[in-house]
Amino acid sequence: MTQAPGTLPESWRVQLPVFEGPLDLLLQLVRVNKVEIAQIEVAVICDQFHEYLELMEEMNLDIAAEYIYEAAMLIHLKSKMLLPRPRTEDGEPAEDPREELVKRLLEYRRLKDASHSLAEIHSMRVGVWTRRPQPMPNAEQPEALELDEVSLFDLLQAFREVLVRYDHDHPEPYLMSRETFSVREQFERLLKELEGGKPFDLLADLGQRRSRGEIVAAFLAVLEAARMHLIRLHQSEGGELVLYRTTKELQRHELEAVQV
Amino acid sequence: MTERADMEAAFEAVLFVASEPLKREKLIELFDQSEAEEAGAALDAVLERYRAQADRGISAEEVAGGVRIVTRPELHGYLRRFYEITGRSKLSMAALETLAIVAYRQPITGPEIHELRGVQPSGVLKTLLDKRLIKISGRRQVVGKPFVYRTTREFLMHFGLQDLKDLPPLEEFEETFGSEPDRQLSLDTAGS
Amino acid sequence: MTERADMEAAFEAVLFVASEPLKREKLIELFDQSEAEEAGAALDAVLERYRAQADRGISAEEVAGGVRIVTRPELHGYLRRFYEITGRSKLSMAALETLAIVAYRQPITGPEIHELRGVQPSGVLKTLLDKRLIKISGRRQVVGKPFVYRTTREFLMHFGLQDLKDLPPLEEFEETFGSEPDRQLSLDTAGS
Repeated sequence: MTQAPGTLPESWRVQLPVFEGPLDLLLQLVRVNKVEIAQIEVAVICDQFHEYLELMEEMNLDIAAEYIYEAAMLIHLKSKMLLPRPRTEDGEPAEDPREELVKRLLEYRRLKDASHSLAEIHSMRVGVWTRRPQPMPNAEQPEALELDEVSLFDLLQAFREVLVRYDHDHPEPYLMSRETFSVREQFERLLKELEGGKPFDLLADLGQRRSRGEIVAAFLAVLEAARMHLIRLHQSEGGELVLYRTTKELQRHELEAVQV
Repeated sequence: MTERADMEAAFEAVLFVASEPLKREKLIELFDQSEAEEAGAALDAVLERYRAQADRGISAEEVAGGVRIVTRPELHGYLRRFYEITGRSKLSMAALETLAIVAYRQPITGPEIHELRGVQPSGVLKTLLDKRLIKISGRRQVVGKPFVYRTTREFLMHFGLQDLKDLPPLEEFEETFGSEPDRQLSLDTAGS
Repeated sequence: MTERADMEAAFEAVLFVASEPLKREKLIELFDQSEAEEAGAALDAVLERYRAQADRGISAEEVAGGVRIVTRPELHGYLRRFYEITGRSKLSMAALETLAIVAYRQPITGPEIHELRGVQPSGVLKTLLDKRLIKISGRRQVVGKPFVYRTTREFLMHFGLQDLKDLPPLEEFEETFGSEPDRQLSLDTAGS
């Protein structure tokens, strides 16, 4: 039995209804065709299901994987329905291929109806207010949970909370040194580079720093060292800024005075 | 020996202050064991008085295995206006369907819910867990060890139920599979 | 036009929900300005009714710029006793966090828990020991020889776990619930 296109309600073309998933759509198709679930005509429903997906495509809506999966199931079922049904060993006809689908739809409809009753109760019950918790003498903190009600979810949320707070209070030292650069570190690096009286091209060195923060720290370190007369600055004819180490010894208290 | 009037006053005060349902036994424990019967009667008298005052702002209800004082639902609008609360917890249809599945088929796992609704339930489950309407109550010892879900005491409180037996009954459909001869079936046999 | 009985009910409900004194003017603003006088009288009637019921558990009082419903001071003892009874079955957030640390990092010592939570844990550990959710399983052979804590069998039973291997790792949680947000379809549009 082939079904002419356009068997979906005309209004669907104007405004595509939104379903809570493929089963919800199937249920609606059963309703549109005015048949009982148990009497579902797979070929018709299958075609209409695809028609709906095509409409979704036309409207550039994303089709969730679940719909595609269910569509494939329907095609499979439709082909099974066309084949003669095998017989079991006793000579009885084998199970109707639709049986599982019918069962799922009946169960889904039953639960969907129940969800409508819950929705009704919900909308009435949101109007019920209790007293706002207040600090009580000798009572536990208001956010305390009834022990019976504490579940794995709460345990995990609590653990996550601890870890997040811990990380916040103890930022990793590696990140620290990358983000805020210590002038003293740069200062020490600078003096080390100048050991042995090698000429040192300041601009070239600054160009090798990895971030603006590090450049600033390195430059401040140069100014510090110059102030302490540990280095001398020279500008070459080519415009390079060259540093030399002086003979002055670095005093421990001087190093400690440099900003970390 | 406690005066009956004092008992009623004590229950009223304790119930008034509480923001969640209190178990009858716990309330009655406030008094000496020898007075338990009298205390029970006093508690009933208080509850009855609250329930009887139909035109008042507050009333008593029995939910989740306990008793509590709550406002009448009709006054929601005033409370919302006064406390400037907009949009109190709306539940999406997806959340309600999933909640119904957990409520009626608990204990149930994520994959089972997926099978029943035809939709991946993780986002909705998270919403329901956050609202404390459902909880994880362990794992099923099958492949993948999925979490097992149940409804909570909060669920009972919110829906005004004493226990799960109070859920509206599921509709039993008369449709049984294959009860009527069916066109398509006969087509198949004709072709064989 | 609001009925006088509705006004009284609304005031009663609003006063019940609040746990702090409410200003008269703010309460009266719940109604239209043209009804202000009537509303004032309704509020007085509610307060008067509460004050008149001398043998009941609750009463009304006017304090620092506002009105509120309160429990009668004579009943303080009952309230305290009741909250001692119910407090026993509660778990504070601090206790829950400590329990989670023990669960995920066991065997663990007090000082190590201190390091993770930044708070001295001895009080909370005592609560958890009392509730039999954790136990002491020896001492660590380091300076001070601190006790080592582990979770108990009761802990596993409470959380529906077969053994500690079933405790879900953080990543599994993110995989299960982190992905899809719940589509917030509101109830009214879902039917269209």
